[in-house]
Amino acid sequence: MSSLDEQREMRRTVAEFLDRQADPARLRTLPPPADGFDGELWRRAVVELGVGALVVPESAGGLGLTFADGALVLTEFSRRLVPGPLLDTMVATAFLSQVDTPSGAALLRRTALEGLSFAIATEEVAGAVGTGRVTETGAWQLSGRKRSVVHGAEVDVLLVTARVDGVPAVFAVDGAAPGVSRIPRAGLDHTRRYAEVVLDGAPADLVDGPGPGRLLDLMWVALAVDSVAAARQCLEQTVAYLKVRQQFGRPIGSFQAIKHRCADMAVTLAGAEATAQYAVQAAQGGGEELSVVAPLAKSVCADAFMVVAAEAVQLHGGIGFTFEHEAHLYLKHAKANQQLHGSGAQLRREVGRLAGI
Amino acid sequence: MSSLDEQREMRRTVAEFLDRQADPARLRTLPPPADGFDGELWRRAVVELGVGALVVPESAGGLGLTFADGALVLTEFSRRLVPGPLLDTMVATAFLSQVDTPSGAALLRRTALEGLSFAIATEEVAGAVGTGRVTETGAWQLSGRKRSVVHGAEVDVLLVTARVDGVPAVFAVDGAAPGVSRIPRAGLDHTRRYAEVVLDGAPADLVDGPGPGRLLDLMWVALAVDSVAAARQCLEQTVAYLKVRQQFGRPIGSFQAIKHRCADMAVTLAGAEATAQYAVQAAQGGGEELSVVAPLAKSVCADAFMVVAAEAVQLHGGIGFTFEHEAHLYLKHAKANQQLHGSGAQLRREVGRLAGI
Amino acid sequence: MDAPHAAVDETFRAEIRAWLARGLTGEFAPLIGAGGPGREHELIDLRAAWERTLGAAGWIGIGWPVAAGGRGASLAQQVIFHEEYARAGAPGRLGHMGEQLLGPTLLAFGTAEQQKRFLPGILSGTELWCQGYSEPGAGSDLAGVRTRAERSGDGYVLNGQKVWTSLAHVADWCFVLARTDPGAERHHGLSYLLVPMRQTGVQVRPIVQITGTSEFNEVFFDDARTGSENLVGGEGAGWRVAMGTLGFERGVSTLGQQIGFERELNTVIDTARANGSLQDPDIHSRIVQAWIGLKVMRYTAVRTLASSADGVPGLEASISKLQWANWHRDLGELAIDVAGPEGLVAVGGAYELSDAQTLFLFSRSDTIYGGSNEVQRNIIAERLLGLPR
Amino acid sequence: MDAPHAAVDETFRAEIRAWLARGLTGEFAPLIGAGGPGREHELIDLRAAWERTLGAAGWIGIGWPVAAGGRGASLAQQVIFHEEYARAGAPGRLGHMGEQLLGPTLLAFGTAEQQKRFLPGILSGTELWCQGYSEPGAGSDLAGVRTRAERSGDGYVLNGQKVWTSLAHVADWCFVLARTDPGAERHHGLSYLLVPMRQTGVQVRPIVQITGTSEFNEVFFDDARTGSENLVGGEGAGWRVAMGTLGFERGVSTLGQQIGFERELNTVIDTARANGSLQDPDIHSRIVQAWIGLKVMRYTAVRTLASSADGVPGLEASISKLQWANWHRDLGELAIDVAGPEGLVAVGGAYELSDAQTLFLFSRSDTIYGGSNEVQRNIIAERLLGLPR
Repeated sequence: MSSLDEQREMRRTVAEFLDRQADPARLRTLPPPADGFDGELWRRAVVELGVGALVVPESAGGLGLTFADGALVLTEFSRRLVPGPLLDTMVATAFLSQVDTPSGAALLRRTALEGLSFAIATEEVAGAVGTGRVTETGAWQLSGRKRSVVHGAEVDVLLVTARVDGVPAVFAVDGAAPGVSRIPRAGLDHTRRYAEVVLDGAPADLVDGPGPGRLLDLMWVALAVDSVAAARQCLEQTVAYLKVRQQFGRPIGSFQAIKHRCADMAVTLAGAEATAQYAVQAAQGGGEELSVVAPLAKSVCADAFMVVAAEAVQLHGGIGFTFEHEAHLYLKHAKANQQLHGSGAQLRREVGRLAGI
Repeated sequence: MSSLDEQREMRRTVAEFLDRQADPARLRTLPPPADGFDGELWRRAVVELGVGALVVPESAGGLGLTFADGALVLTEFSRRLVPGPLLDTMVATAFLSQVDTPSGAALLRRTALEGLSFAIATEEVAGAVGTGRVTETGAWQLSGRKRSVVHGAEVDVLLVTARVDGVPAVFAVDGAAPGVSRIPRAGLDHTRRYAEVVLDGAPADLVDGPGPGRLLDLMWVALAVDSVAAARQCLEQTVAYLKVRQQFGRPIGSFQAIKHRCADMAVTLAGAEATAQYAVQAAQGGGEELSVVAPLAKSVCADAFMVVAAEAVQLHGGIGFTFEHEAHLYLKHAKANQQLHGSGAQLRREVGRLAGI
Repeated sequence: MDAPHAAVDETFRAEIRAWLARGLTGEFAPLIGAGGPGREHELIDLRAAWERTLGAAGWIGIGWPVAAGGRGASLAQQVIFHEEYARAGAPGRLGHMGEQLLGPTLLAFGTAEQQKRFLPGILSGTELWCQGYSEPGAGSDLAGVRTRAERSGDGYVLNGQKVWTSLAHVADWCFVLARTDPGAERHHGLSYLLVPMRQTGVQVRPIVQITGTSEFNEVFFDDARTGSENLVGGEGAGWRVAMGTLGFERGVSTLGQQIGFERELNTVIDTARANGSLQDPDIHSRIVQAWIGLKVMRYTAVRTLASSADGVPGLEASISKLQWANWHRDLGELAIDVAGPEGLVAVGGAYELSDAQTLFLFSRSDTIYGGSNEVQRNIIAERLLGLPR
Repeated sequence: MDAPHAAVDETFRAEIRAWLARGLTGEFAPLIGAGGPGREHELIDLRAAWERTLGAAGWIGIGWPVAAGGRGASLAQQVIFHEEYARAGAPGRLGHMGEQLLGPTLLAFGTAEQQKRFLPGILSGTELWCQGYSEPGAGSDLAGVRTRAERSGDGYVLNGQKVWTSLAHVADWCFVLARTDPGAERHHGLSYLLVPMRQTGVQVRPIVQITGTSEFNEVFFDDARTGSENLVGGEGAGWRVAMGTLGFERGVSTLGQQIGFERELNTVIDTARANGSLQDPDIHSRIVQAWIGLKVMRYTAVRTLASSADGVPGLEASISKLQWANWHRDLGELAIDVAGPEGLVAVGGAYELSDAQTLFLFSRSDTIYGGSNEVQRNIIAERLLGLPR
């Protein structure tokens, strides 16, 4: 499943499915609490397309896509702002595929079989909160608190970063396990729900391997992909609007000041898209370069998305400021992408540090 | 000399003098080493207009203008980028007017009588370099090194900040005194010359009073005035060019993208001009507020000038990139204004500190 | 170094300050901090009562001539009023459209009868107004107005739609820009009409905005009627009358507005200090920039006030609008960035937002409504700089 | 994760690297770092000799078909050539107008005779070319060309003026866009003519630029002549031929250009570290941003190369131009800010500038020449995004 034809076929299948099932109008009219998490759509996408197991190896029953091919599927979801756990699930399963513990393998098999969904709980840029300790029976227990966990109350499994003797590690926690409290909270961003997750001696599996750094790298790359996909859609929609909408007797898009701003957005986005693509290749390759490219890509792409989404609201004028129009969904999603798992300024400092500056 | 009519009269007299004597074409064709310092023009301005003693009190034989009225005269020089020591001389004499040592009073009288010119040598944001010590005869001697002193080799007197037992103080040093070496250096900015000043036991007069902090405050305010005056001229010249210059069969200034950039410049400059004006009033009032307003004004106004000057080069297209056209003079002067006596980032941190942020 | 205030002005300041301190207690205590941009939906009834209280105490229209029922207060005193009003956290004014826009318009263009009929209701806070300018499909392009007003008997019948009409749901009257000459184009053939809101021909529909709340409305005129005595400035003079309004405010409320901005900025600084983000050099630098930007706006306002005699108020208004709209939008983004990941989560279940979140979202309207940034730039480029169309 | 290179490419890389290491010694050693933007005035004679040496070794036109005298090198190999050329600090090419622009134009639009006459001179480095497009009063508006070429006997007589013509003073020939049909407007009636520079009808005047040095020229045609055999693509086809040239480069030199940028950025970082300004959070942040920006350009170039088969080269060129011109201008400002007050003082007496000063000043031309930022934005908005004119 890596030839160009197969890629295109998979992408087309997903696009057609989403065009049928995830019409933006439908998503905008989902009543609370269905807004922010379309569980029904996710279930269908898992059953019909197997999207939960995109990058789960074929040996574990998954589709065995490369990370790059998985990113193409993610792109189709992201540009429609489909509210669901695909991004975190893809990151989690890509990470677990690089782990060789029995518990990691078991999670992958269950993902392929049962359609497990995941949320990644890190909160800090490159660190970890909470503590892990080994009980007398040799099992791990976690205690601590994670805030702003995306879809944290809805998913099946949480991948949690925690410190063991001061060293950060990754654990898998069953969301329904005792000792796990998940307090759902509405998001500023209508396309995501959040949870505060409180762990109080919650049973956990150590799924370490490449470590929390790699988990964050994959998350950053996925957020970069999500950002440019949504930004591209947002820009295209805005340009389409500017072509038809008239003011002062001419299409707004014929005013040179508007054109130049659109051109600047296109240039910014082109650079971000190339960066996301490069980061996806780096994530797939798994080389050393990823540790610089991943935070770089996340900050560049989320910032580009924010620029495009903010300009989209402005260029739509009054209508872009309404709840009915979708422009605000992109604005809020973009701001969340900037904030989640480390701000742009934090990630840039991380890049500078790695670059020896 | 403070009524509105007298202000206007003085300003008009100066403008007419400069229109006759300081035609920009003449200034641009001054051969080296006259470029960067028009000594002949300065001599005439001193003799005919008394500009060396603008803010020297009438009791010391000066014109006794307020700092605000002096700033109006400076504005006329600045918008024409007249290369000479007016700015530093005005700052120095305003500072000396607040000093009540005999040596300070003597300097003011000599300025009114002989037309002394000054350069301010500080180099650091709010600090001082060099050291002062008292000789056995009770006189002060300075040793140390100052770089990038504006017109440092051409002026009569240097006001130098130096440390005495670790405490910064201001000294006056006769430029021709033994122990003073002045190494002239051409500037990036054609409207200023620079010198490296080496003091090796140079005789000096302590002219402290309000202290080096106040000297810097006055310098910052004067640079703010210089910046907005030059920026206004630069913007007006650019707008005039855009009205006549045709491209694609229309005046460039009719293209909306260009218009909007000019509008943004006008807004930036309007804020900077108001800031400079407020700072001038604060400098005249001499209250506590000056210590915040002065660095704020310098950074805001120099940055606004740089924005306008850079846009002017760009909007002039190829011609703005030539040596013949004056656009580059503004660009280089603007960059110097940003750098002299503390960068924008340094001054903003100073403002933040004073604001308790 | 403050806006120039004489001793008499300080007496005035003490008077309004004391009055507000007394006034904002008891039943009116909940009004502190209520209303204003992004909060216009709050405590409507109480704020209406507050308007009447303000009016009864003579605090509405203080800058109007004494003969017209005002106090003839100086510019300096008007500034002081707005400063103290903001400092006290007094509520967003329901009556500001009448006081700031319609009143001055009637004083300049209205007949004696119109002044007699409408000024007292404004001054007493008993009649509230809204502005009927913007239309769907026209946006910031006022000359694109399509709402028609046709002569019918001794009055006009209006048909059309307005948008972005703040407070339309509470207003008694609307000042409407409508096309009375259907054959004329652009800014010709427009008239300025005063239209009663409480009639069957007028429907108000709230617009749900980016914050999930409603503050702007759509107003539908469907055979709405008004009398010919409610035409201001004569038929076809609508453009001149509406444009004349632009210069009225002369920036007297600007310094008061900035006190509100300062309060918002201080909250951002407090949050940044509390959650540690002030240590982030990027956040620190942006906060200092915001602090400096606010000062620059203050100095600009002080200068505008001092020179308003020879300034061009409309152009100064465009410069001021761009300045504050961009500053406030940037502050909104700074506020949400300071809040960090915590700022991604709503305060309450049903999209109840924190102050930082509301600021981030609502400030996006600042650069759009009341003449978008793009329109302001056109005005500055063409009218101030004289660049060709 | 590099641009995709096969093993055969690495052999190629070793070959050019070794050749350059040998070549840039002895008489050619002073050429290291010479020439290029902002330095085109340096060591002209030695660089001309270097061109002939390059040509003799078969390093000019490596991407051209073997039948045309090239090596038929792959895109990847062309990239490698440019990378290694930049890495070695080899001098700015005097022959790049011929190799990169005229050669491909003749391959696409020239007659067999024209190819036979002109390609060997380019490939051997013995005939140098300059570009006669821009004119005073037209700037970036190529369709505004006014230079006239009139039929006269068996050739054309040219009258008019070109500007911003790099290397005109060393070129043997100029490819000129001239108006052959004086009645036609805009991009109609233009022709693409090859004109010998060494004739009395051609005068070259250097333009002294912001740096005090000269690199661009004005070229005056005053009854200059060329033969009708030097018309490319037929009379009136000038626009099509000139526009066709835009897409030729396909970004093969971009990665090489970025190696030069990286060297400049590293110098800035070294200076910042040495003078302590790297400790300034503002400078630090700008340096990291510049480092990231360079990476983004690199990723963009890698992507463009990988997809150049289906990409639209002209549009990718516009995106790339805006990207690097703005990045480089910002780097120039960063360099001078890092230099601090010391950067205000010239290195030598007669306006001899430091590297940082030259970078600051010369990079101001990047956003102007070769299609200004404004023109690139028009192209992207209209041709890529399809926004209406």
